[in-house]
Amino acid sequence: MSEDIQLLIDDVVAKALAGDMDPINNIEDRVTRSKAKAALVKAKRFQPQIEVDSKSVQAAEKSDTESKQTIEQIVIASLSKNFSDFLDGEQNNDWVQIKAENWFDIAKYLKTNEDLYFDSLQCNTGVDLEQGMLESRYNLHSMKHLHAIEIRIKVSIEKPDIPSVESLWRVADWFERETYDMFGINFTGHRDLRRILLPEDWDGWPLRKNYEEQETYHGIVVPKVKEGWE
Amino acid sequence: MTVDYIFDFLTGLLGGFLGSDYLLLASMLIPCLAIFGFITVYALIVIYAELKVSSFIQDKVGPMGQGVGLHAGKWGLLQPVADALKLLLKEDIIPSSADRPLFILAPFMIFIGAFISFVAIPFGESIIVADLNIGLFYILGVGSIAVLSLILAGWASNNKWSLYGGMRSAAQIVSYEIPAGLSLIVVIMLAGTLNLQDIIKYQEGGIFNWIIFDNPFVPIAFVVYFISALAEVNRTPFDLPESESELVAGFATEYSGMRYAFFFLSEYANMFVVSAVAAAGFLGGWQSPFAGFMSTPAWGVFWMISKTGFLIFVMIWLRWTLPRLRVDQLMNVCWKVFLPLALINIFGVAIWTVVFNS
Amino acid sequence: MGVVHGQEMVLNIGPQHPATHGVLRLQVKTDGEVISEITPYLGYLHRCFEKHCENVTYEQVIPFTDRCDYLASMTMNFGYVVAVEKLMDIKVNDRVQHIRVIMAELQRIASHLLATGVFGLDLGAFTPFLHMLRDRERIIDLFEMTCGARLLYNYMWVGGLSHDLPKGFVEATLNFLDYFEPKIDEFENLLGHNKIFVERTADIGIMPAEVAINFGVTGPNLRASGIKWDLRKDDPYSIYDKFDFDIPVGQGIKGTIGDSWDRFYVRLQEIRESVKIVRQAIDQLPKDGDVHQSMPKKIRPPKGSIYSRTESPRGDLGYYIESDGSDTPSRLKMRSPAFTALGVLDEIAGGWLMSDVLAILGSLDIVLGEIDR
Amino acid sequence: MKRYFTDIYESVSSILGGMGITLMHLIKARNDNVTLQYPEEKWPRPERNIGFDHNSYNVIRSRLHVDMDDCIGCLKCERACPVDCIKIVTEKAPVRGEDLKEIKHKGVTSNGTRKALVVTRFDIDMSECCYCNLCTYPCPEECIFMTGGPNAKKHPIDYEFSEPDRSDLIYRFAKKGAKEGLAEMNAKQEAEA
Repeated sequence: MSEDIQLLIDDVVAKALAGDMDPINNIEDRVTRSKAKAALVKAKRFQPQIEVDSKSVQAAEKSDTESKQTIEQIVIASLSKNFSDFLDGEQNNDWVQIKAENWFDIAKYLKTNEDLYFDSLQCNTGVDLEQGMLESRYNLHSMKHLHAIEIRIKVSIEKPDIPSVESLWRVADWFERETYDMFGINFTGHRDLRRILLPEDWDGWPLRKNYEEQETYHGIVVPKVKEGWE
Repeated sequence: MTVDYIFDFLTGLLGGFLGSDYLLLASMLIPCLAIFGFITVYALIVIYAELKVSSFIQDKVGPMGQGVGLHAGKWGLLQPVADALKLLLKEDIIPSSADRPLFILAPFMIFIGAFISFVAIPFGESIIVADLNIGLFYILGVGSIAVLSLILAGWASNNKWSLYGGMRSAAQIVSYEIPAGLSLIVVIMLAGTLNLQDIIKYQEGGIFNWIIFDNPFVPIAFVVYFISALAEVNRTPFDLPESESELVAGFATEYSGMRYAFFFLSEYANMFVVSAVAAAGFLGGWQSPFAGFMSTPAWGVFWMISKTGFLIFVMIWLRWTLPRLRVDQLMNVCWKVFLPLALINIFGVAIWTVVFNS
Repeated sequence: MGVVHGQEMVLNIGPQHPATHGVLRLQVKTDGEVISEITPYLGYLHRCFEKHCENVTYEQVIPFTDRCDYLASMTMNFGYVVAVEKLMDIKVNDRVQHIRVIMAELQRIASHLLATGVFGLDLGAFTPFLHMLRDRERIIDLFEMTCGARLLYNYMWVGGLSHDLPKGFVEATLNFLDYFEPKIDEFENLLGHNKIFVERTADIGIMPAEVAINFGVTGPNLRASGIKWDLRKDDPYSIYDKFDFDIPVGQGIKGTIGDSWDRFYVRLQEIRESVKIVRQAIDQLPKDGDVHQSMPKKIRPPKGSIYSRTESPRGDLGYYIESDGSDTPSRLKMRSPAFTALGVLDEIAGGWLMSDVLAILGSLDIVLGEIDR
Repeated sequence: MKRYFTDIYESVSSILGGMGITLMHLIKARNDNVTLQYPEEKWPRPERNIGFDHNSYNVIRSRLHVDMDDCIGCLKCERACPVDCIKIVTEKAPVRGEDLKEIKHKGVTSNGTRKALVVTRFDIDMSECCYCNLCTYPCPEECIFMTGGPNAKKHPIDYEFSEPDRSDLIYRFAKKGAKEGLAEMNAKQEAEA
């Protein structure tokens, strides 16, 4: 880059910082122009940013939530009337952690209860918590009351059994198959628990943190190092 | 007739050198070769027309070659030639589990069906290979050979998609022949003959003497015939046997190269045959639309080809406008709409003729 | 009435088939032309998106989200960016929000154009499809002008955008909209009201509202079943609450509510609504504002998890992000709308004719890249 | 019965309407088309009636290019790449910020940064590149960028970079013989010392 161009860039960046974008856009050469734009971005980063007064916003939100019960509290209160000993460990404001044993009944209650009426299962995902624990998370949503909740169920990696809710929300059919496919969580009572995305004869559960790729698949060597690269 | 002319001509020219058997054979082969040449040239033209018309309808430019080198010529004029060459030079694959003899036979049979129909088509006052006194009936009859070969192709390919295509085409073509035939009966009733030349001669004397303007029922018969003809030649909206988004390529799924080209060619040849029958039966054939004006035999060929060409254009136009029907709807339309309409037309024309024309 | 039952035949539609919109294999049991059972087999396009994401940083995930739904890359970017911004509690300025909305709605138009066009193609109408592609091309030109790429944009970044709008973009977009609006009517007349098309789609593949909810079907497919549910209105993200637009729902004009024709028509109406939104967004577009203003130097979200939903052209696009405080996500799950839409196929398409099944598949508007991820 | 006739009427009218639309397109075929006759007409596309000119493009993603004279070997682009298609190997320069004529190494970048490293290998595998543009932003010297575009005088439009062999798509930007030259120089210095 010659000095003239550097001078030009400095000039247009200064102008642009003053609010006049035209000189930068009028540069003929595209490379120079993009360089000037990049320089402008850098120059702007070092400018003091406008602080968003988020504290007051948060305070306003907080007072709102304090007056009302969160949906998690409502769900727990409603569930404890009908079930005993279903909570698992410490509770959080963002989700409900329950035990795997009577998950199917709880799900049925959540789906059919008039006040809760979680008729839509938005998402089901597995998470590898490491330390030998897997977790299945359900994001429920009610089309009627427009509220949403997250349910988490922890299972050990040795015996990852969770009751299937496939017969309640049919969308769980494929969601659970996918979670099974990726994490090896066994959904008991699922009518058709097969791998969905990977081939039937794939080894291992790919999204577990301790997964290692197989060396060969049907006699094809799985390439791990790029040829002619290292 | 033409065979006789050629025979006489050849006898006069070569009578001293060859026996009359050879000359007869030669005078039969020459029209055959002429028809074959005509079909080939016509297919190239109509493929080009199809490419261009479809492109313009779809806001594309179609085959184009603007530069030098091996492009498709000016405005892509060489594109159909290139297509034909590609099909000719392609490897010919016969699936190992196919029924070999039938698989090979099917494309030839469908082409024969299209080919021999040309024999009875009147291109001009005296330009017809065989002036049969049952010309119309003959064309309808040999047109049905296509069904047989499509079923053969579908069955012999040993492919489920082909089988579907074959079965669909059988049902479709057999059904649609009935309204097509019944609509042509209107023509036969008015002209009083099955001979295509005589039918055309009946329509002499300008556009208003054409059969289509004879009485209010005939235009309906023409539309019924035209749509049924579309179905007979498997054009959209009736291209169910080869519907590419459902059955991959229908009966032609396993065919490639030259054999596929035969299916292709005979589809276009059949288009010409049905359009020519419609032109001869309803639109005055080689008669000029203006009585006594541009009505020499040479102009006759022009009128015949242009009328047929217009109908072919309408077929292409329809193809690039409409979606495809479903199997049961196809049958519904045939049996519940076209067949009653065709029958009503026959009665209507009969009554009209008795009341107004007698 | 006595019914003759033939032998059942098992037929594989796909993985290589003109009507499967990618590499999808449907194993169907047929009795003649009637299809009794459909089993979809997925995974032919599986590219380990979620495993990849655990190994790259947050900004490097964005090019991968492009490649999931390659027909609506902008909205895929948008959904991911919104999720990460929620997780990190970043507020972006108004200009960025407006540009994002303009891009997302243009992308929605492009995606719906292709969806409706391909639906016509599945039914044998070739011309509307190419008319749609022609107009989509112009939208892609606008995107190319903005960010240099035509299909996979990597345009929306966490806290900003990769580029500001180029000079002349606003005029070009307005020109395009002026050109485009009459074309929607033309398209509707050419395909939507064609009697053959109506016969092929009305009353075919009816999806009742309960079935749709139970199967997790979202987006235009759900709205065609008569439920007014759109995240842009019901759970507004970005600045969608600023705009005035309607949510078209299926009304069963040609047949029953929730049939294939309704799904087609809802998409067509949504194109019109998107045009409205783009016009409003361009009107309100703030003149100044740096698109890189609130971009964090290093993206390190705090420990925690979030499930964030946005409205992609195919439905509710959810990102579940679990962060462990490092600069790579510890788990990222994409809840893909086409995945659930395909799940309902067996339920609504069993018992129809072969041609109908492919029509229903076309009306669901699936993208295999997003299903298999 | 009424349904029967309305059906027929609707069919006929809608089909004729559709044919009218297609006929209009057939007649005015050239109005709206966006086709490019590729080998003859090259992008940047000839003027269409969309209403913008090519100068207003922001950036074009055509191919990555590196100005080796400016590269300081900071590895930022290598780290930014989501598909790992950039591979850089650097060696310590004998003297910081000095030109090495033997291997055509420039000591100072055009931004005035004095280089501490010699880049002996800078490979970009364009067959793996996903054109995301992420590598061009962190570069402190702006020496890696996407080329092409209508106004690029320095690099003409070069989006036709197909190669018969996949390995030809690995672009090697480092100066030829840099590694050997540097080793030779070091050996010479050692011998002198």
